[in-house]
Amino acid sequence: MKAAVIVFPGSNADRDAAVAVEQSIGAPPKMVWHRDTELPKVDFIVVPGGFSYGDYLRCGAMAAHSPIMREIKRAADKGTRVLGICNGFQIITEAGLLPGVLLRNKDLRFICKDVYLRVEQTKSDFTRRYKSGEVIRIPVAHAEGNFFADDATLQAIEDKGQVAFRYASAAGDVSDETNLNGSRGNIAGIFNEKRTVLGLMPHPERMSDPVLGGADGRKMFDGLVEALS
Amino acid sequence: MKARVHITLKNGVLDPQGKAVENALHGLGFGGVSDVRQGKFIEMKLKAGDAAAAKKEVEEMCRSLLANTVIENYAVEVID
Amino acid sequence: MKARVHITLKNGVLDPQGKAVENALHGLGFGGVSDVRQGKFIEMKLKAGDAAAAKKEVEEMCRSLLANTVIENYAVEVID
Amino acid sequence: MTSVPNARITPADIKSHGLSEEEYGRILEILGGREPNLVELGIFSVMWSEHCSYKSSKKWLKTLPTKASWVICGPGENAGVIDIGDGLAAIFKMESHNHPSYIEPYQGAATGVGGILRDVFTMGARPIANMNALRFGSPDHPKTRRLVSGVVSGIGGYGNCVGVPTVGGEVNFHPSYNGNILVNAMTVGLADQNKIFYSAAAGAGNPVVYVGSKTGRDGIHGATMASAEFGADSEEKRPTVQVGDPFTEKLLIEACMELMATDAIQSIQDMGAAGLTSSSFEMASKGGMGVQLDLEKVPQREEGMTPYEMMLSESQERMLIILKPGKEALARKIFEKWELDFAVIGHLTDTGRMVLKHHGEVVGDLPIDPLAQASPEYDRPWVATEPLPVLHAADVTEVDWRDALKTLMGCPDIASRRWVWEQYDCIVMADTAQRPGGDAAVVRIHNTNRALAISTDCTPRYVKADPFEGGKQAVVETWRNITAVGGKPLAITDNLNFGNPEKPPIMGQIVGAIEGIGAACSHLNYPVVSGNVSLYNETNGNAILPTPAIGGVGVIDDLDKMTTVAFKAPGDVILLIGQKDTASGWLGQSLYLREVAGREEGAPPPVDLKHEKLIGDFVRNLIQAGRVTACHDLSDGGLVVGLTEMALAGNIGCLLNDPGVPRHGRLFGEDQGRYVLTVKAADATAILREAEPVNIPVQMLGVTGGKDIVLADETAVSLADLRQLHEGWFPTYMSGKN
Ligand SMILES: Nc1ncnc2c1ncn2[C@@H]1O[C@H](COP(=O)(O)OP(=O)(O)O)[C@@H](O)[C@H]1O
Ligand SMILES: [Mg+2]
Repeated sequence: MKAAVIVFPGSNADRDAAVAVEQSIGAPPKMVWHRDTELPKVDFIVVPGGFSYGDYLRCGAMAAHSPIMREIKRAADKGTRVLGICNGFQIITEAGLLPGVLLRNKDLRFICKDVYLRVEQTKSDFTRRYKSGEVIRIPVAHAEGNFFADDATLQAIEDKGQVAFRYASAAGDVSDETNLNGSRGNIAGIFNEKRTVLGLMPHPERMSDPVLGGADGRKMFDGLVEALS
Repeated sequence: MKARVHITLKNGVLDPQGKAVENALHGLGFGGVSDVRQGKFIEMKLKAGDAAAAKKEVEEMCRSLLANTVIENYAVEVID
Repeated sequence: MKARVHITLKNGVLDPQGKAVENALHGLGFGGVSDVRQGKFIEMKLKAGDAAAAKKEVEEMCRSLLANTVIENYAVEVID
Repeated sequence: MTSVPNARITPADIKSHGLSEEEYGRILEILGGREPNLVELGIFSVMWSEHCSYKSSKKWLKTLPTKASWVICGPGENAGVIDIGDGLAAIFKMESHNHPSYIEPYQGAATGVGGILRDVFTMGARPIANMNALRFGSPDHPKTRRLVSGVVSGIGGYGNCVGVPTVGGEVNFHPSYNGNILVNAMTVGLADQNKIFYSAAAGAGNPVVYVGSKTGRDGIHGATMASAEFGADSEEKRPTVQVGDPFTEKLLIEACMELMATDAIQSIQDMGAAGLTSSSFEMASKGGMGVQLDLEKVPQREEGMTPYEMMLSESQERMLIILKPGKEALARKIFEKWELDFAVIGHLTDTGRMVLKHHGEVVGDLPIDPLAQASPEYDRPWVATEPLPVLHAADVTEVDWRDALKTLMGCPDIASRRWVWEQYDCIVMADTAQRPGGDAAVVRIHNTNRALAISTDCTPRYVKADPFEGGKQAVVETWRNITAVGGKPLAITDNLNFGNPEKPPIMGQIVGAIEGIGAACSHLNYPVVSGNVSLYNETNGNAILPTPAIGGVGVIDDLDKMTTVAFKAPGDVILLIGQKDTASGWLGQSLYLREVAGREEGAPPPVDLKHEKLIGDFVRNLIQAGRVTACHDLSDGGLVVGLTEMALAGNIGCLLNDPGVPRHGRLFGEDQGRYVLTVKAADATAILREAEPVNIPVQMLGVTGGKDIVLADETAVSLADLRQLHEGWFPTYMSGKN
C-alpha cells in the first residue's frame, strides 16, 4: 500500500500525519507539494491539518483551489481513499469532496483538548477496526470545526450512513452538553456517499502513540492498511 | 476602478460571531440591540476597462473564492 | 431601526488576510486585482428612538467593542 | 552629507527621541562634532534605548553565571544554546511584549510570540515549544477581562498557526499590574550542534539580503516606547502597533530551514526591535565589518517611505542574511518558492562604517563600533529593600482547613488555567509528552525516547518582599519543576520585568533579584544562557511587582521514567520529602495569608540552596530509578494545595495523617525545597531507610484512595467540590458572571 501526504504552505500537521501513516504502513508516505500538478500513484491520500493559507478568508478556501486539489478530486472519483484531518477536512469540504461547511466554534475560541467520539459507522476502510458505538478518545485543535449543513443535506448524510463520528461523553452519550463546537448533530466527521473519503476535525494522528497519551487513533491507519494492502 | 464586496451569511445559517457580539453588547449595557450579524467586507482595485466588466469579474471572484455559496451571499458594487 | 457598520483597517496597517486573498486571486487568474483589504461588516437592529440617537449609540459600541481603534476605523450608517 | 539640508536637530527632536542632553553630547563626540541628521538621530535613539542597549541593567547582568560544560553559546546572541547530547542543541530565549500587549492585547501578544520564534529559528533551530508567562491586574479591574482574553487569543492565534505547540506557562493577577500587564513569551528550538548559525557578519563584498515580509510604517519607535514609563496620556497617543502575520512566519521558518540546510549562509539575524537598524548594526559590529545599504531596494509595503521610516520600522516577519558569495540565485529560488520577498539591499564593507544610500544619495554615515558597543552604561544609584520581619504562624488567623482549602483552590492565582491553555494547540508536532497542567512541560526530541522538560516561574510577591530571596526562588522553582518530572535541569533564560530604574528603590529590586538569580544559578550549576530586560513598567508612578520571570530547560533521558503529578492508583504511599523538622510552616507572603487572612506581609520563605540541591537530586534519582508513581513540587498554597492538585489530576483522593500543629502552618505554609511523591507501598520503607543516612527528611503523609481529601481526624473535602471550585473560577470569571 502506498500513501501520500499533501503539503500546503501553512500545513503544520503534515509531519504528524506522515509519522502516523509510516507507523502503520511501515514505509514513509510521499510528501506532495500543493503546487504539484501530478499525484504519485497511491492508494491513500492524507490532507493534513494546519492553517493552509493562514486560514485567512475562510479556513481551507484558498487551499481548495491549489493545483493539486484537481488531482485529488480526480483520484477520489476513481476511489482512492482520501482522509482530511482538521484543516484538511475544511479544505476537502471547500473543494466539494464532502458536503457541508465548517463554521467558527460556537464559543468562538480555539479549542485544544482530548474529546470522546462515538463511532457511528464502521463499514468503511477507515473505521473497520472500531466497533459500532465504541467510544474513542482523540484530541481536537481547531477554532472552526462547527459542522453545518442545511436540513436537507443533513438528512441525506444521516440517511446514507455518512456520519463517521459524533462528539460524545465518555459513556457514549451524545447531547448538547457534549457538543464541543456547535456542530449540527454533534458531527465530528463525515464520509462521502461511497465512504471512500473521510473528513474529521479530531486528530487521530496525534493519538497514535502511547507517549502522546493514547493510541485510539492508530486503529484508523491500521484499518486502512489492512483494507488496502 | 474600485470594487466593494459585502459577504453575509444566508438566513438560517447560525452566526456564532454575531451572537457573541450581541451578548457582549448586552453585557456592556447596550440592551436595545438585537439580530446582530457579522459579515465580511472586501475592497479592491481593478484594472478592468468598464464598470460592467469589472462587476462581472468580481462576481466571478466571489463565486470561485471569496464567498462560500453554501452559506454566504455576496453583493458587489463597482465605483469608478 | 437598523444599523450597518463597516470596520476597516487603518491605512498603513498590515492586512495579512487581504494580502493572502490577493495572492490567491492572482493564482486563480484574476491578474488585474490589487490593494485587496478585508474588513468586517456588522448589521444589527436597534430600539433607539431616532436616527441621530441610534447613530450615537452605535458609534459608542464601535469605540467600546466592535472596533479596535488602535488599528481600525469604523463607519456607521443608520437605516430606518 | 546630510540628506535633509538645513534640518537642524532641535532640543525637541532630542527629547522626542528619548535621548538625554548628555547622550546627545556623546553623539556629537562620536560624529566628530558634526550634527547628526534626523535619520542618524533616529538610529542613535533606538540603538541606545533601554530596550536595545540594556544601559541600566548591563552592569548587573554581567555578574550572572553563564558557563557550564554544556553551554555552547551564552548571552549575547539571539538566543542561548546548550548541548543536550546526541549531537543536538537546545536553543531558547524568553522575551517581553508588555507595552504593546497593553495597548492592543491580541496583536501585542501575537507579535511577541512571532518575535521570540524568530530569535530562535534565526540560529538554525526548529522551534519545538512555546511557553508564556503572563501577569494581569486585579480581576476586578475593568480592563482585566479584555486584556486576558485578547492576550490569550493572540498567543494562541500566532502559535497555533505557525504550528509550534504552546506547552506551558504561568498566569498571575495582582493590582500592581493594572496599568502594566506582562506578556513574556519563550521559545525552545532544536538544532544540530554543527548547524548553528550566528549573527557576526564577515567577508567584505558579501551581499546583505533582506527576506520575509515587506516593510511598512509599523511600530516606528516601538523600541523607545518600550523604554518609557506610561503616563496618563499614553492611551490617547495610541502608537502604531504592529500586526502579526503568522502565516508568513510559518513560511519564513520553512524557507530559512531550507536555506540553512544548504551552505549559503554566512550569518543571519532576525529584525526585531528597531528592525533594520539594530539587525544590520549588530551583525556588522559583531564581525567588525562595515555595511552599505541601498535603501530603495528594501521591499516596501507603502509608497513614499523615507529612509528614516525604513531604518526604524518594526514590521514583523523579516530577516537579514549575509550570504556567501555567489549564493544569491540559490537563496532567491527558495524564498520565491515560499512566496516571500527577497532582495539584495547592500553589501558588507571593511570600513567599519554604516553608509546608508537612498537612490544613490548618502542619507546617513555612522561609525559602527562606537554606536553599537559604546552605548551608554549606567551605574544607577540603588537602595536595598528593607528586610521584613518573619511572621509567625501563631500570629496568623487559623480557619477550618476545609474552608481555607476551598478558598485557595478557587482563588485567581491557584485556580486551574485550563481556560487559558485549551486555547493553545499544545500537541501539534506530535511530540508533547506532558501537556499544560503539570509541573514542567515535556516535549519529546523527535524520533528518540528522550525529551526536553521546560518550566517558567516567578513568585513576584516574594521578590517584592525580598528581591534576593525572591530571585533565588524563581530560579529554584523552575529547577524543581523540571526535577519533578524526572528531568535534569540544564540552563535558564530570564525576563527581568521591573519599574523605573531611575528610582533607587526599584534599582535596588533589580540588583537584589539579579544577585539572587546569580546565587541560585551558581549553586545549582544552572547557568543563564539568554534573557531580556523590560524596565519602566510603571503607570503614574505605580510600579509593578518586581517580576524576574525565569524559563528553565532540562533533559529527560528516558521518557518511560517520566513522572506526572497525577495520583496513579489507590493504595500508593504518599511521601513528603524535604520538610525540615523545625518548620511549623512558613505563612509570611503565602497565598493563605493573602487569600484567607487578607494580609500581604512578612518575609518570604527563605531558599536554602544546599538543601534544594540535596533534596532535588535525591528525588530525581528515585524517579530515574523508576520508583516514583507521581511527583509534585510544593509551591503556591503549600502542602495540601499540592496534594489536592495531584488528587484532582488523577481523580483519586487521599487519606492523610494528622499534620500536627499549627495546622494552618503545616498545611498551607510555603516552605521551600519540598516535593510530594507517591510510591508503591512495598517500596516506601526502603526509601525512608535510604534517606536517613544522607540526611534527607522524608515523612509518610498517608495513602492514596477514595474520592476525598481526608485528614486523620476524619474531616474531609470531596474532590468533586474541589474540582468545581478549581475548574470553575476561570471560565466563570471570563464569562463575566462573577
Ligand atoms: N499561560 C499559560 N499557558 C499555558 N499553560 C499555563 C499557563 N499558565 C499556567 N499554565 C500551566 O498550568 C500549570 C500550573 O501552573 P503553575 O501553578 O504556575 O505551576 P507550578 O506551580 O508547578 O509552576 C502548569 O502546567 C503550567 O504550565
Ligand atoms: Mg510545580
